[in-house]
Amino acid sequence: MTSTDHPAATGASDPSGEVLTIRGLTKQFPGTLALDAVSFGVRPGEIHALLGENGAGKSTLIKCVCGAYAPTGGEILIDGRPVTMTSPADAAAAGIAVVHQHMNLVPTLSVAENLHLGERLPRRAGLLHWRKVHRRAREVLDRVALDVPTTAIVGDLRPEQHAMISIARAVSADARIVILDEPTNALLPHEVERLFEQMRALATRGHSFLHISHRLSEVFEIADRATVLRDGRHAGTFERADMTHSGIVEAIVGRGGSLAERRGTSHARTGTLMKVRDLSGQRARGISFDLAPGEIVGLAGLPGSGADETMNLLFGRNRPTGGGIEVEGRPVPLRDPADAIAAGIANVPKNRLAEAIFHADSVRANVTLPSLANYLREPVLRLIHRGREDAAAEEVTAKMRVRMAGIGASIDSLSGGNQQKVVLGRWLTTGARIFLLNSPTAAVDVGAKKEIYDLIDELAREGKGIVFASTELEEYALVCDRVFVFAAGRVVGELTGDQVTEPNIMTLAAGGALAA
Amino acid sequence: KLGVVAVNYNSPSIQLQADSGIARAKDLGWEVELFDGQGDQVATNNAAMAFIDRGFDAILNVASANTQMSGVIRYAQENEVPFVSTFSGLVPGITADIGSNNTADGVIAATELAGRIQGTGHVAALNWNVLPALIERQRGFEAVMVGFPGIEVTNIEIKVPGQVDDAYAQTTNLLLANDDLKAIWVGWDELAAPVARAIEQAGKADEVFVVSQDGIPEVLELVRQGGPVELTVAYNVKRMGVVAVDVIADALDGKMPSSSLLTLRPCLVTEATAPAKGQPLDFDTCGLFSGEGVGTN
Amino acid sequence: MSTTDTAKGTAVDRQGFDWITFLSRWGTLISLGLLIVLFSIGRPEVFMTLRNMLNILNQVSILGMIAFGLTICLVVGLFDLSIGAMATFGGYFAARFLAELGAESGIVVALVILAVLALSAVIGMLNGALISYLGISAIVETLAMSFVATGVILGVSGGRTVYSTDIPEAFTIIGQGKIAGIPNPILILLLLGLALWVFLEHTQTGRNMYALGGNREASRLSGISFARHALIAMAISASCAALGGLVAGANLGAGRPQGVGDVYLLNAFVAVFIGASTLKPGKFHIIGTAVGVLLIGVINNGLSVMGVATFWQYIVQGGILILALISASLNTVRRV
Amino acid sequence: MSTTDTAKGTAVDRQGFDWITFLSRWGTLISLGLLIVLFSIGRPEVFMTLRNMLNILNQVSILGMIAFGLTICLVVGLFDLSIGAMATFGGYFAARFLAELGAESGIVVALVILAVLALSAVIGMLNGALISYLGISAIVETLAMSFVATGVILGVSGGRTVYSTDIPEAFTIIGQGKIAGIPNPILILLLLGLALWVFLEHTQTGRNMYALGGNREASRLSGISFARHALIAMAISASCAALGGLVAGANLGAGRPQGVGDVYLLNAFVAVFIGASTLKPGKFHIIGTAVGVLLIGVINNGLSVMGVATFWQYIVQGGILILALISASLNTVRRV
Ligand SMILES: Nc1ncnc2c1ncn2[C@@H]1O[C@H](COP(=O)(O)OP(=O)(O)OP(=O)(O)O)[C@@H](O)[C@H]1O
Ligand SMILES: Nc1ncnc2c1ncn2[C@@H]1O[C@H](COP(=O)(O)OP(=O)(O)OP(=O)(O)O)[C@@H](O)[C@H]1O
Ligand SMILES: [Mg+2]
Ligand SMILES: [Mg+2]
Repeated sequence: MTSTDHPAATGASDPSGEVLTIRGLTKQFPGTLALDAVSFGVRPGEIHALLGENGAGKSTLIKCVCGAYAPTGGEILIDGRPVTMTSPADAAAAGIAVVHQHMNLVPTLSVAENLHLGERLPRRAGLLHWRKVHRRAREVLDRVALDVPTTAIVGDLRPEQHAMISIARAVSADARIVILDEPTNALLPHEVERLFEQMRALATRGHSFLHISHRLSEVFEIADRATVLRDGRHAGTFERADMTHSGIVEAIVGRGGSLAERRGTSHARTGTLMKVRDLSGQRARGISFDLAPGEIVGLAGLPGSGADETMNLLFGRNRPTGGGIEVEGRPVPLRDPADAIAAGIANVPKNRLAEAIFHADSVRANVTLPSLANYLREPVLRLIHRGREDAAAEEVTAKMRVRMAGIGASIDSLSGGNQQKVVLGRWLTTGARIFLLNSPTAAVDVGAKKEIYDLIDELAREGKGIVFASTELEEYALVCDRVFVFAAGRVVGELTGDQVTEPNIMTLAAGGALAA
Repeated sequence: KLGVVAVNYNSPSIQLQADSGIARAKDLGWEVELFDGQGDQVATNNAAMAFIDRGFDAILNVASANTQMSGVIRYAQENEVPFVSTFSGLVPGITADIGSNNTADGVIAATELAGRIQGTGHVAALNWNVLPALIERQRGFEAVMVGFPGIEVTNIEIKVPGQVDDAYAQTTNLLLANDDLKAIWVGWDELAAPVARAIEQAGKADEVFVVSQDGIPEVLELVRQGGPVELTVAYNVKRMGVVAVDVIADALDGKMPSSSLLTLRPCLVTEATAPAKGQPLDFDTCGLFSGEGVGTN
Repeated sequence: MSTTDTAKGTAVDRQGFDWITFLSRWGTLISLGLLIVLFSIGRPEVFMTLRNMLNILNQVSILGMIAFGLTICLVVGLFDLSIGAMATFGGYFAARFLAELGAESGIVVALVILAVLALSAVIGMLNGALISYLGISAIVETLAMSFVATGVILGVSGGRTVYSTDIPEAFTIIGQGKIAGIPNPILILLLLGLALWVFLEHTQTGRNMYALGGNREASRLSGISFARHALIAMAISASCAALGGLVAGANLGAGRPQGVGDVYLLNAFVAVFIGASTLKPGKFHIIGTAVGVLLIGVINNGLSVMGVATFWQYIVQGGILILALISASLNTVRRV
Repeated sequence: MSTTDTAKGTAVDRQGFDWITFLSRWGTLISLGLLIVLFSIGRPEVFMTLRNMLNILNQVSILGMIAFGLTICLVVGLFDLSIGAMATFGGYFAARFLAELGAESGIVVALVILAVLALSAVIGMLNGALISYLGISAIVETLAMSFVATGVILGVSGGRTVYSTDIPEAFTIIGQGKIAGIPNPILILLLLGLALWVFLEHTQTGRNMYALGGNREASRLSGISFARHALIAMAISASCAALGGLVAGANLGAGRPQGVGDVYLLNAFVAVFIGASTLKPGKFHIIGTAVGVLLIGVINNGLSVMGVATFWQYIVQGGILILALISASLNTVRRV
């Protein structure tokens, strides 16, 4: 970390004072203009937030900056000098380090090797000097106070540890510009705090940050300036002093008004749709609750608390080690998702791209897959009646207000939010009465989020039971009637009505008690 | 117009038979088309059927087992197209097969072998009991061995494909496990070289000898050099193609061959009778019994 | 994967014609056409005859049956390397059982054939079970199974071929007979292709298989059982291979314990992958496989009719496969 | 991925001994040990002799060279199906060039060998380039390449073998000579294994290959060039295969245009995958491959020394591979 000389050096060479300048950057994908003449700059020692809806072009922009994509127009300047980056190695040489949005690590290698990935490793007599590799790795981990052995295999670690390792790698590379693409998604609150401290400390020493996030509260906490992209175009750059919540939201969504608010009324009815009794898994222990028709129950907790696992247990993704559930009085075996589906349970998994989307397939196929059995001509050969299938797909996409070229369009041509509506909508065709929604708005922008909240509300009004979980705690307050808070595998508290607030959930999840 | 089919034209001895036949046919002014099945017997059969359909005057089958061409043979008969084969075995319905009597030749090789060990001792037989000709040879070998109760036989099935390497490995193992081994009979010449190599490698070149059948140039040379390969029964593959075409020419003239199995005289090649390096074997002068070799010298 | 899109309309929006998309869809069919034209010019009196066309179809019929079955398991994302051994298995055991029974009646023959196909399906299901329940690599598991099957056939047969004299006519007719001038193997191939096409494109099980091949985890979360479909796919693949071997055996009038299926193994993969570069780039489908099989048949027949040395058949076939792969990949590559 | 959370410590936390982890790590080595004990009891005077041990090593040396090369490209995540053809290529062309040159000197032989290995490396790099730059499937690309190579060899050779009489002694000594009582092929195998082990475990390029095999996209974004490493890996794989074929040719004193590499192709995959179930389950590594190769050698030698019929070798080898796959998978399966 010999960083003290950076600001002086850059100041001398670049009159504009910008360490990174993006000028007229354009990226054309076949059929999509992902970036349209975007221009802005990053100053030395500043934390610059990059905001925008899903598909606004943020990830594409940083992939151009780091040499993973070749831009189709415009230029990138470092210290005022135009540079051409043809590979990630060029970017690293130019002092740019990136934490990409998706898995940055090699699961089969050790922590130490991951921290040095792509770098020249220390060697002795031509061969690698492993002791030195591990010693260096230890120093890097200590800097972010991450307590894992450097010899541990990354695949054996937890997601939040992965995130911290990725970040540690980027900040340790002694890069002048560190780019973080939604780094906080998997982090625990205290880890987010530690990351922000690190960033501030590095910034005062002259390192610059380009920080991408959908969490506006974080942006207000950390950013010196913010640039907003909309539909691939530059929609404004805000100085700290000009950053207001409503101004930024307007720039992001291209219209005024605030986001979703807390729902007025609960649609919960009397009766019990689903009974959960003593459900246990690897982490979760003895989970019991009832779900009424029209009720929205939240399962909240820090990563590893068992909330996520309970969602998976309820859907038969992981096998329970004890306990079970009843749907409308009938016990449901939970050996496999197929069991849950047969009992009328639907599921929106956390990771849309990996767990829910059938790439390269049509919207139609993505909607009707779980319910194909409803459109058969006959039950033996299981020939599909194409007309009935089309009708069902049309009905669902209309109801979910999916914006698309038609049900024959490829699912990959839809934006993230619309893909998520398709994923939710496919369960309308199966006649599901219970919806397990795990972060249904993850990596979905503010505009699409609102629409998804409305759809959830509509489902509840129709009498469906909903179990909800999210990585963003404020969403529980927006969506849920009732929230169970998990810690260390057990339910440590139940919040209802106005008690459902972000601070209350946080307090319980962190192991505290609510003030009476 | 002559249609030639070969199940695997890339095999050198098959190529020799086909090429000599084709050359002969061209000398006679015929038009010739060749089909190489590349190991696919079904495609070979279909090609032969297609030749018949296309009005070819005769079919020459080069070394694809006739037992697996019964459909083609029947079709040729129905269409009155002569069907002559080389080295493909005798089955009903063919005009003629030009080959050799594999069983008899197996007897010759085995008898020579037994004589050299004076009727007692341990011998091994390496073979691939899938190809009809090889089965016949082994039958001849076994028939002889029945007559020698003093000979103990170890039978080894060679893995095909990979026969060359397997023969080498199996022989090495055999020699390790059986100190008393005196001789090895191999079903065909391709195995002779690796088996000889294994014997030399084990330092037993003076104790164990090899007897083979086919007479490919490589083995003729091994025999001439006086290594462990003591003899092979050589077939006149080149002449088979020529004779086959001549038989076809006669058949087209209405002269059917005297027998539908025309066996050409093979030749017993020993160190004494092996041709000089690179020279072909002279089938006109060579003998069928080891004594003749001694006699002519 | 996330890059295949160009919704129907997009290509039209651009100025000019989208050559790359066009080539990656039609390249294979165009080269098939070009080859046919070439050979027809070279030997018009031979190549372009109905008889030769039937001959080509007949020559590829067994390869086709095996390749169709392989298509199914590749749709699910599973490689099956046991098809070679299973073809040998089908051919040998059908002949052997019939020889042992010594019955001539058509019903017995039909029953024996069904039994052999069922037995092969069971072996395929065993493959599917090992692969799905234990999560082991399909490539290597099926390779192992082919070793076992080869060993069993060799052990049972003692290496000896079952000859036509022991095999009833009702069996050999399957490979050697004709109906309305069309050889039976071609008819079997067409029926099998049609059945598997309907199966893949128009039944729930087929659609589920495509879903599993596209995203296995998402399919599981949609209630589609990987194990069940892996079992079905591997069973179909094994049965199709056995059927191919069986027709080959009927054609030869012999049950060979070795060397039947090995010839088809690699060519079947070539055909299916050429097929996956046809019309729907990146997707395995029956029509594509049919084109791939035809391409191989036309190359081998055409070069042979033209009197070109046979080693060229290997080179041209390999070259066309590489070109097919390149053309299928163009669509993807240019985007990054 | 999200399911692998049994961190190192967990196994210790549980009560009792963790049999599954133990078996999945040591199962292969244990079965190797058991087989050796079994064969030693069966034929103590033959099996457990220094001579037979050297014999086993000598018999697997060629397979070992090819399997070591294959390990490298599997580490990067690429299947190479061209190794069979490349082995034939190396053996044939080394013999052919030497026969054409007619030179007897050791230097000429060394130069010819280097030239053949370099030529193979170039073909391997061509594979790597097609795979990485065009993003096409390695399995199918190498399959296509093996067709082309087979065709070229057949074309050049006209199917004719180059016999020992035309090959200089200085070449055959590579396969037939001994140093200090140890056959040269064993020495070559050991040297190659050592070099590739150091390469994979202790050089930057080797570690980068593991990184690419573990997560190609993350590695690429970290500045590790997939194309560069694919080229290197495929070149090593092709050269090792050619070296194997060349030693085989030297050993038997013949340059065969057919049937050299095909047998090694499948066995090499068997060995490498058995290796990936050894010590480090799920990971390809040189030591594991060496164990896999030894296992195959011991099975074949032991059964043959015991006089067991050949077909059992197929069955036992296939069975052990299935068991190895199962044991390697146990660790993963129980997590879900
Ligand atoms: N490889 C690609 N091929 C074609 N289109 C692409 C590709 N990558 C991105 N796009 C499109 O480019 C646009 C911008 O995508 P990008 O990933 O940059 O958005 P983003 O702002 O990072 O969104 P998010 O907040 O969801 O991460 C989208 O319309 C997207 O679908
Ligand atoms: N891979 C792609 N190929 C072709 N078109 C695409 C691709 N990805 C996105 N598009 C199209 O580009 C346009 C912009 O997509 P984008 O993801 O920016 O939408 P969005 O307005 O952000 O939607 P949402 O608010 O639902 O996230 C959409 O019309 C979409 O259909
Ligand atoms: Mg939007
Ligand atoms: Mg993004």
